[in-house]
Amino acid sequence: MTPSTPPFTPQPTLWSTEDMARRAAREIAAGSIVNLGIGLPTQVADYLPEGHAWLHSENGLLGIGPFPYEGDEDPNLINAGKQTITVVPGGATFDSASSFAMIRGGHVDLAILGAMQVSATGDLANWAVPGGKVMGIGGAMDLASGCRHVIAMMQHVTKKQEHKLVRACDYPLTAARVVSLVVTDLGVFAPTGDGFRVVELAPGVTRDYAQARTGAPLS
Amino acid sequence: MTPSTPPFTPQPTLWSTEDMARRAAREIAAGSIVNLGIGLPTQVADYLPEGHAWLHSENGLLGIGPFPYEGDEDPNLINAGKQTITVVPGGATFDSASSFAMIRGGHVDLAILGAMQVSATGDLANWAVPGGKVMGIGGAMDLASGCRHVIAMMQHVTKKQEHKLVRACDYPLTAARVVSLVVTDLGVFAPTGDGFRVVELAPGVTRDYAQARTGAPLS
Amino acid sequence: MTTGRHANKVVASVAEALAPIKDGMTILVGGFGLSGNPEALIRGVIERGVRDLTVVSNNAGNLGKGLALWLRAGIVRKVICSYIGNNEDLHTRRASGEITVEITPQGTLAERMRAAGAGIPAFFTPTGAGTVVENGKETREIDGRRYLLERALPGDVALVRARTADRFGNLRFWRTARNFNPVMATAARLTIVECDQLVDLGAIDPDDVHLSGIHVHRIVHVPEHENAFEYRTVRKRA
Amino acid sequence: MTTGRHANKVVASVAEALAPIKDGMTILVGGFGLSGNPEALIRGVIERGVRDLTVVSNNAGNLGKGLALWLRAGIVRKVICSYIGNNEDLHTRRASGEITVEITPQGTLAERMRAAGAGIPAFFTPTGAGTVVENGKETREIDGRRYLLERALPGDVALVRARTADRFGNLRFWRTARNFNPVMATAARLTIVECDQLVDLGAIDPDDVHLSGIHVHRIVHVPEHENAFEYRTVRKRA
Repeated sequence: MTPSTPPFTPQPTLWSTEDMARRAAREIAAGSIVNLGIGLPTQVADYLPEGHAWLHSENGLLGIGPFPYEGDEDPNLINAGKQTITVVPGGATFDSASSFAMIRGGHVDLAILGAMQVSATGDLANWAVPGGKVMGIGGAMDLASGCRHVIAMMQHVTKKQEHKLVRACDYPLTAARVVSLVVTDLGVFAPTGDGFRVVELAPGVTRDYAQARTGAPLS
Repeated sequence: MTPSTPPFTPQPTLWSTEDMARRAAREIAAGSIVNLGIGLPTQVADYLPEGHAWLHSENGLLGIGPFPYEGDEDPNLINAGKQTITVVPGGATFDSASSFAMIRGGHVDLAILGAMQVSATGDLANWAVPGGKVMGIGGAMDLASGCRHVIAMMQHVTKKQEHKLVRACDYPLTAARVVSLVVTDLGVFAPTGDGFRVVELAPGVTRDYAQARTGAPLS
Repeated sequence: MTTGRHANKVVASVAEALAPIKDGMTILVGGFGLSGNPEALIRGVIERGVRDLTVVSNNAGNLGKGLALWLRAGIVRKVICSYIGNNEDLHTRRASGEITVEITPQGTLAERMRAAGAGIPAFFTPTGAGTVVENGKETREIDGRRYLLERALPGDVALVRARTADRFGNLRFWRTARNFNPVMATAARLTIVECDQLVDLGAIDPDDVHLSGIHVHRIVHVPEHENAFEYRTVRKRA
Repeated sequence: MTTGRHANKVVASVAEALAPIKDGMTILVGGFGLSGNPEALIRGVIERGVRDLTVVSNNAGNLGKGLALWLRAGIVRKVICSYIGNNEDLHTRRASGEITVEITPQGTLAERMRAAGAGIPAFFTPTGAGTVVENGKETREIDGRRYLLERALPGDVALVRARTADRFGNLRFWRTARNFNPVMATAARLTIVECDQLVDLGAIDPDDVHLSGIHVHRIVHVPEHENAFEYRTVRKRA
């Protein structure tokens, strides 16, 4: 051992996106209605037992099935991310006004949505970066404010190591006081109003490690 | 001829309800969407050529056909008057919210409604008699205020010879400024704002005869 | 992992389906006149022995049938409807003061429940402008026309009649028996469906579902119905 | 006797169907991404040579297809949509100022058109409360929750894609190609439908109609469509 060698510090094993999707899937009650947002949340479906929950797609379908077998793709059967999908037995199609009536009316039990920032009060920012290209709102605001529960999924910090779990969002809000749980690569956190409660940490992630990467007190 | 015999005065031939229905039917354009109110207006359908217009029933059907043949009655296929009916080819069923969205949204071209009073400004009173038993509103207010045109059908005066075409309704209103034409047993009259324009008179009905039975100036 | 409210909806009996109904609740009951009535659920509520109900229904029964059974059983405190007509059971109890009756234009009744189901707390409507329906309501002129502000009308429970249900509660209705049933199903916290036919998942094509099972919470299969006539109008065969 | 607007709706060509479209109109165009697009009507509007259009569409095209053709043709003055995403044709013209883009939450976009079709001039909604969507809008607290007042969004013309139409314009849609098509059909003064299949009256059971022909004014039969994919996601066969 040379003097220049630093003392051994075990490195935490951060959750992969697969780990995050698997963990988020555990929050889904059997026989519930769930909307999985575009991107990472869509992967949560891979970790749900067949027939476990009913997946809602805001473009007009309840009962999303797996991707079609090659050759069976139908460009007029897609999810909100415009990916080709299938319908499970018991699925139903409807128009956009009815679909968002379901969302706004509180009939969707849970939305799992990608996020840019989540505040200690549960505010969600996931649709626009200040000064960035405007991509639009899509169904994000309706889902965030309308679904009975909202889980946010995101990397714990930005690529520039900026906090994303914060006291107050400085990105434009999607909806205020809606997020009940945040799943990140560091673990699972619940907004408490003045900080975040640590629900679970990824293997080897210490509370100090997580606190250093969180913009509000952990409890 | 004895002195006591009065000079001969020809008696007018007032229109029967069948005459009124036949006359009202002439106001219906080919290929239009029409809602016929409960009671007398329902009879207007008898004078429409097959396929001439699309009859809307606010309980959830567009495309009312004739009464069913004996033995074919279905208690779950009825019009707004709860009479058993049939559906024409090309008819469609829908729920009450959609049905009234059609009415309120101006998609029904014409409503022909029974009336108690019609004012010179086109106000319609057809749902309640002051001091009388409250029967309810049903679809009357939606139809009167939502349909693109409204024709009222009624006897020209009450059984007590009171005026029903009046300057201003003293019965509770169904909707204000909506009636464009009134078909009575004396003829056809159009509200002008300060009176009624005589469009047509039943055989032998003179203008003086009609004026004596009308509570606003005829023109 | 907990179980959500959309698991195992099919129950074995009307009594089990109605177990959550309590005194004083607001119950939305599908049907237009006697068509499309959830007949067994209506009878079951009386057997359950609850009272002081607020009932939302277009007609609240007729000819002593349908919801007239509730009126006669004395379990109704208030009726919100659009039309009384010749429903003498309601006229009598309104006159005696036993039941409060709130009369609403039929389209406004439907739209208030549609709003409740769609997360819309209030909306402007032209229906009733310039009439007694305005009384006590906010009015506003928009683009030169007069409108009333109407509030959403949610229910604690909806009782719904469907022709066909699958085990998730996807529903199909028959002809004009559809009427208020689907919109009421969307407007209640708990929707209980009485279906003529119960089918397996997948038996109804996704495009043929009239109302998604997202709006349904309990299903009871009732094969036999009276389906009473009000006016049996016919024509002679040629 | 005059002829109403529901007689003889089937026209022989896209050009004839689009004849009433004029410069400066507000056009509602069905589709979600590239699914359920009225492809022939979209191309036809360019051939017709109108301009200064306001377009209401969830995405206003993508990948150079669908309504991106209108953007490239320079006939659009304003877009009301919910999502731009990777629609570079829209990003470019928004950045240059050629096109004004009004972004609305998707559910609010749908509900504003539903309101227009249903005779509701304005409604309160929770979507967007506490966000930039509030800017310039009336807000109100109702039963302890904050809401915005949103206005109806009517169109001069709606361009709609249906799977099946009968000669009165009763429509059926296919899977998620339904999306905004039915609600847009209700919200325009003139609704023009492009259908894959045209059938006789009575070929669709009354209970199987998705949208009544009361909302349809012109029908053109277009058997062939591109039906472009955006993301062709598949799984391998076992």
